[in-house]
Amino acid sequence: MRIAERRLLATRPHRPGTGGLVPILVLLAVLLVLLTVRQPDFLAPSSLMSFLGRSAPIIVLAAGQYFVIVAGEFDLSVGSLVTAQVVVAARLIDSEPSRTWPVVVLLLASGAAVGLVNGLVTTRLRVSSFITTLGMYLILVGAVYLWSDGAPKGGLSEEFRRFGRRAFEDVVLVGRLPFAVLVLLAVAVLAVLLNRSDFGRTLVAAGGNPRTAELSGVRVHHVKTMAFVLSGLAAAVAAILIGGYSGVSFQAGAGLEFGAITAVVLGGVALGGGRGSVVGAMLGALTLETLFTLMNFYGVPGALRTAVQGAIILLAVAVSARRSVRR
Amino acid sequence: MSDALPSPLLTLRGIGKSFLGVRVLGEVDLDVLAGEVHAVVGENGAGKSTLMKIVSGGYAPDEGTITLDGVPRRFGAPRDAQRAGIGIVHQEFNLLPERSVAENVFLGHEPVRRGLVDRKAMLDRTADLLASIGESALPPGAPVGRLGVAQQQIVEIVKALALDARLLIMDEPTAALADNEVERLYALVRRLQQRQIGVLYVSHRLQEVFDLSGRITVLKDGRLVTTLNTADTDPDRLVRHMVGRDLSHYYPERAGPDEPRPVRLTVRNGGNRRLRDVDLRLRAGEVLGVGGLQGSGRSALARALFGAAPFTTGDVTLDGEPVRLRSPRAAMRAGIAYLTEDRKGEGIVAGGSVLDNALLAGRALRPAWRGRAARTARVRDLLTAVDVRAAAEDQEIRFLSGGNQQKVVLARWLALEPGILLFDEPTRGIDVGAKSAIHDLVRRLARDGAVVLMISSDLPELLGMSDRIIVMRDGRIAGELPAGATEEDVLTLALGTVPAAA
Amino acid sequence: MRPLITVLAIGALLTAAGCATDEPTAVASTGASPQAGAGTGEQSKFFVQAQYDKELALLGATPAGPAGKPWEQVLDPKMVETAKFKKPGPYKICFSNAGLNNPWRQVGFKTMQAEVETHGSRIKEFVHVDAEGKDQKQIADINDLLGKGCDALIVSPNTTATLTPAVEAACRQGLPVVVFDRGVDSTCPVTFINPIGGYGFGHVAAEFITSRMKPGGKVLALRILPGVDVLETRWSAAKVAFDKAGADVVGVEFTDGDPAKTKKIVNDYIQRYGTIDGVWMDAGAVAVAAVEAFVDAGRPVPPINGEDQLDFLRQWKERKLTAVAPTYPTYQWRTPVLAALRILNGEPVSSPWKLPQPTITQDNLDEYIDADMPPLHYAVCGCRELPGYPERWR
Amino acid sequence: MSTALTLPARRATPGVFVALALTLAVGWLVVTVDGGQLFNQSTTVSLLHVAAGLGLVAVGQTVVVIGGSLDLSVAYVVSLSTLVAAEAMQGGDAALLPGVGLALLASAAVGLLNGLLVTKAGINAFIATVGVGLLLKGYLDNGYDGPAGRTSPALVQSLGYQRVGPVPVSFLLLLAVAAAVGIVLTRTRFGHHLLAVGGDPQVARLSGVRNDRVLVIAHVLCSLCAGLAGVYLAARLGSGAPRVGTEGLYDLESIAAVVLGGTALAGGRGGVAGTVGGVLLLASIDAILNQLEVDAFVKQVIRGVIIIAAVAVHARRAVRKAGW
Repeated sequence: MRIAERRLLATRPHRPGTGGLVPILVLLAVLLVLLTVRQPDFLAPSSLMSFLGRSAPIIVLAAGQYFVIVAGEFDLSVGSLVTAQVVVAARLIDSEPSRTWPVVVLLLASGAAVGLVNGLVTTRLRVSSFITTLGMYLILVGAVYLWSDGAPKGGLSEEFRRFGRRAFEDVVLVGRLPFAVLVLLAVAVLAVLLNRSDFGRTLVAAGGNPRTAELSGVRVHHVKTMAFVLSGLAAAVAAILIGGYSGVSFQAGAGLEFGAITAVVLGGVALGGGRGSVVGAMLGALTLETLFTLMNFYGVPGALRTAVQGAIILLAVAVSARRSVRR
Repeated sequence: MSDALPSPLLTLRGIGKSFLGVRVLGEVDLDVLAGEVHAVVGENGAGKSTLMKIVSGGYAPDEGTITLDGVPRRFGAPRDAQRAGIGIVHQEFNLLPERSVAENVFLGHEPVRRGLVDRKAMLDRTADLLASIGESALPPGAPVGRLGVAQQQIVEIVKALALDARLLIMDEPTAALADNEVERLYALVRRLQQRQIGVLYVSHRLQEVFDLSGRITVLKDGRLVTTLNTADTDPDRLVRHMVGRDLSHYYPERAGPDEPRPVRLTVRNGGNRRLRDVDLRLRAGEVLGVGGLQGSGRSALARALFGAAPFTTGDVTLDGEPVRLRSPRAAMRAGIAYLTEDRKGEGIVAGGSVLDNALLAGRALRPAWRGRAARTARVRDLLTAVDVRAAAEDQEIRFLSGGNQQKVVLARWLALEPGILLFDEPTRGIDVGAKSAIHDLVRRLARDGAVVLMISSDLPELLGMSDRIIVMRDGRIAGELPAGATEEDVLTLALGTVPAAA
Repeated sequence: MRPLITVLAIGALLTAAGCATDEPTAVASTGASPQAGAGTGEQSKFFVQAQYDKELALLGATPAGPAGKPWEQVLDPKMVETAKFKKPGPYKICFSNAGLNNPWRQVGFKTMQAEVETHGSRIKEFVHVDAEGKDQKQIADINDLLGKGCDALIVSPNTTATLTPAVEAACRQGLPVVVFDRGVDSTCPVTFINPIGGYGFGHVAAEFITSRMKPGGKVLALRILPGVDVLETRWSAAKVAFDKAGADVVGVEFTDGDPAKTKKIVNDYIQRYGTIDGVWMDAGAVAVAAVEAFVDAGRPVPPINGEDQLDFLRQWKERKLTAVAPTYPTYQWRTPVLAALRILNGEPVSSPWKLPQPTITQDNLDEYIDADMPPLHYAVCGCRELPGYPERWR
Repeated sequence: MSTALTLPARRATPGVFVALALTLAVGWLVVTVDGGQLFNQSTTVSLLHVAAGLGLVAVGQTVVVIGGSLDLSVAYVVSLSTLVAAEAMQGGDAALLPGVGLALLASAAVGLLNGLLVTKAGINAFIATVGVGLLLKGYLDNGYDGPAGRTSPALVQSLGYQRVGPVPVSFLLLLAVAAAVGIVLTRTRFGHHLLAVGGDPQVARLSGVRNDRVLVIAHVLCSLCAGLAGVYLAARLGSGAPRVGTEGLYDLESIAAVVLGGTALAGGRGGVAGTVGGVLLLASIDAILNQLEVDAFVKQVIRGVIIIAAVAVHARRAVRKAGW
């Protein structure tokens, strides 16, 4: 017995939280099968690519929200941040192509800045992040309406809009490769690397047990603030993609915060922090988008869709809650 | 065990339990008589806690029967066991700091009059219970968070008694107590005995087991080894039953008193909210023991040196140079490591994997992308070296036993190759085998030139391990003792009964 | 075990929701269902046949009043006496506003403010309270305004049914009350001002689309939200038109006014049905997004309707769309101020005060395109000669 | 083994009432200087009416938040309740009580579902109640295209518009409900158990508290309060309104009020009195800004800042009392 116990730890390759991905993968697969049954050409490369492209914003947001949630916090301000960014971009660019890049830089910077404020208020002033970001949500919505007198002004340049709207045509294998997919790919790779980096692992530890993390040399306030900054940056990227995809509107970011949080939880990330992977969060977002598309193809009446969505979320989360070992 | 004994209060027969297919307990038989203190001992992971949870309704057994007063019982929840008259005093306090003593004592069974909680009755009855065990000084209306550890322990016990418990389970009840407080607990247990209450007493401290119990049951690897009459055995034999081998000497050899090694860390006039006038010199290669009562400033000293609650006055030098240890990171950069006393709350990230836990400090202090693989490999080696037993390195650490968790935390700090290690109760709640492994390690680190500051409430350990001992009292260093001091010396300083000749 | 049961329970719930979807689905996609021609489903309970007939009749009527000033014109006038409200000026006029939460209301309110300015000598104070789209708040607001010594009260109700008691309470104070945009279920206000209305809007758009596509063509109906009375009447009139023309309404989708959602829906319908022959909208907010969805998919844009927002009108012109834009003109925000002043002066006003509701067509499109105004400006604002034009609306 | 338990603030002193007094004083001054009148009858009545609706929801929210849970479905429960009540009454006084009863029953059922999802299915309360909210939204969107039903005139007369001096009956109802819930929290077993479950679920369980049952009851109580708010709104609006709850932002505003009142989102601490103070504070700010005719968007910004600032002040006080 003792000798058996003395063997080395099984050193399987270390992949944080891979086991947690099973439920979301199953759900995604089921939805995709249902989709393909109804609409066989959905899986054609060009159709799939454009689906990925239009889903990119919410996936990016989910990646950003993941870092906040795994650190044990919430970010309810991302939806209003997206709206504010799109509206601000339109007014600043005012259909002037030459202003595109400066405004893109400005959006990223301001997204990071809003995240920084969220993070500092949460960590330094010890305000629960639910409240911090709820307050920020109210402030951003109020401020952007105020600044634009209640109706978006100006317009986005074609140069700005191409990120979310245009594509490389005639690409081998896939045919049409939307820019948004490339942006998504870059964000996803970055997010996975960050998740596996020392920063990512210490962030997860800070979400799991902040006291232990602090006493192991983690600057808990610092990493949590960084998580909010990442979420703000993700919102900026999402804003650029959404603004590009569909133009300026006050509805651009409406409800995206709940969408992103739902996606993250669907992806097996625990609210309260410390557990889950960013891949799961992004798959959760993709699953949600697949669900919406599925409902379009099956012609589920608009008014009932939220009910179907609610039921599927509850079912999926209940299943994974059951799976997660209870002692 | 003889037929002449009266019929037992509690009888367990063939109790077994598995988790996720792993059998942690099997075929355990045990009896407790009314008015008997029955000790349960065994290494960590022997199944003691699981057995206690089964008796108190925390888990349902997979097999076997529980008979209380001759009636077979099945407990679906702690509530059922409580109703049947089984109380438990947990190793970790189950109290709500915001609520009053009375509210805590009667939680779950508040007295009700006309549909509303009868607060007066609650306070009165709490006062009565406190008086009945000779603790009438404790105010029933005070919030528990304002009480000291020993008082909280009493609240725990009163909470169990409030249910008219006829069987009381005490799981490591002295773990949080200083030695003088243990005496009070002894008195309390004896008073319970007089009231014909049966006590199941779980402890790692053999001294207590011999002081209190009438019989001792030994568990090992989830199975019953034997049940002995305390009078018929002695500590050596008991340990042999527990570990299955002789532990000829508990504590490793000290380093010889050879040439004095250089002074590494000094503190002059150090002070903060909890410490005053701390003067300290730590030499390479020594183990400095720190004794004192709970709350005397022992942990505060370690926290000050680690920068978690820094000194606000005084000077600290490292290798002759002044240093400012303003934060854990600063201390870590200076080569200081701190193994906390509260393993669950401050030592581990319960939901994290074994490997993530072991890598945490290195990742936090020196984040890097390149060289990660080498670092991970080194930590793997360390985990093996300290003999962590886990199913896999990506197993969540919360599923490990306390001793194995402590080894993971040790590996985390060793990975930083610290020159100064602060150990706060490193062996508390850890089984004998893991304990001696940690002792060996401490000694080896010192031999290799590290400074070890070791806080311990376990006097034999403190005396056996330390090259030198300082004793804290009221935030000051009450005195210093050389190796070879006696338990009385330490207690005298800790209690301040005789003015310390410093 | 327990979690399992719960999971099963939720599963059952889900199945139930799934089952419940079947029926309306079949109804919505009439083309696929055997009972083709059964139409677009049950008529909304908002549909009132008499009202519908009246509105359609008004579409062809000629308004009375000064030419070129549609906000002063009246269709089918029925004058009422107001002498009892006559009092000397200047006046304090109070306005309880349902909300300013969309561009239409923003444009309208600015127009109203400008209108107030033109009467500087006769209006000493104009009090505006914004209910932020909350019935409950608007009821409290009206109650609040009653204590402020207003000479006249203008109300733009958030919801017809729920604001009725509050408006009635205001009438009982003896105050002249003018209601516009949405009405109330009461005759107590001195007058109710609005353009022809939702039936007219929905009917004009649907007629246009059915007339420009092949019979039995596939129509996608894009709606903003369920449960908003104005929008419900538009859709119920469109239903009648589509059923009469035998159009195949393949989908009725709610967009929440979100252009991204709109594009996704249109995209999926294009993929699902290959071609869409007409797009009907109950409001113009996401018309441009719908047009873009066809453009981005490389398909011709089918006959479509929008509203008088400039972004849509510009797209229409640039892309030479087959389009129509029925309007719900924002100039109606001028009329309540005029009406209140007339009432306080004892002049008779028409009750109800039906304003003309112009339709923008290919023929008059150019009149409405104004390059200087922002994209979400409503062209039929009647605001060009008001003070502060165009800066105020930018 | 844990170190000695440290003690945070024993009873959150109702700092919110200090803030309320200050707000009213400053507001009165500013409004007076502006030439208006803050405390005339109609303003006060309006203020108390707004407070009554939000207050009923927030009192219920307090119960779940103390238990360490959360309810984001309340806005939909409010709407549902207005419809059930108004449709059952059909404008007649005969069905007044059955209508109210049905509305409360439907609300309680939703609360039961919430509670079961949180406890038995182990779904985080945030997601569980958002999910149930979506289910309800689907039902409402699908079943109603506008206001429906008619509230019985007697109810409109009494609960909707009747008042005693400047105090509406509905506000008295709020006070009564708040007092009742306050007694339930401080003086009943359930209340004691709820505080324990919110403070430390493990401790509660090991002390023989049936955590699941306590949380389910808390969710039912919360939904009942939301349902009562729905009945009040049905009386106020004269009919059932499928969007009234979401328009009122009752979900987020109720949580804001609870937190303003000093109840910790983490659970285990707080009380109803603070919540009522929080509601009055929100309503007063609204009333003052209304008097000053401040733009709705500015109002929103101010509201956001105040919520964050208030919680920051609470947090500072707690930190100072507790040490690290």
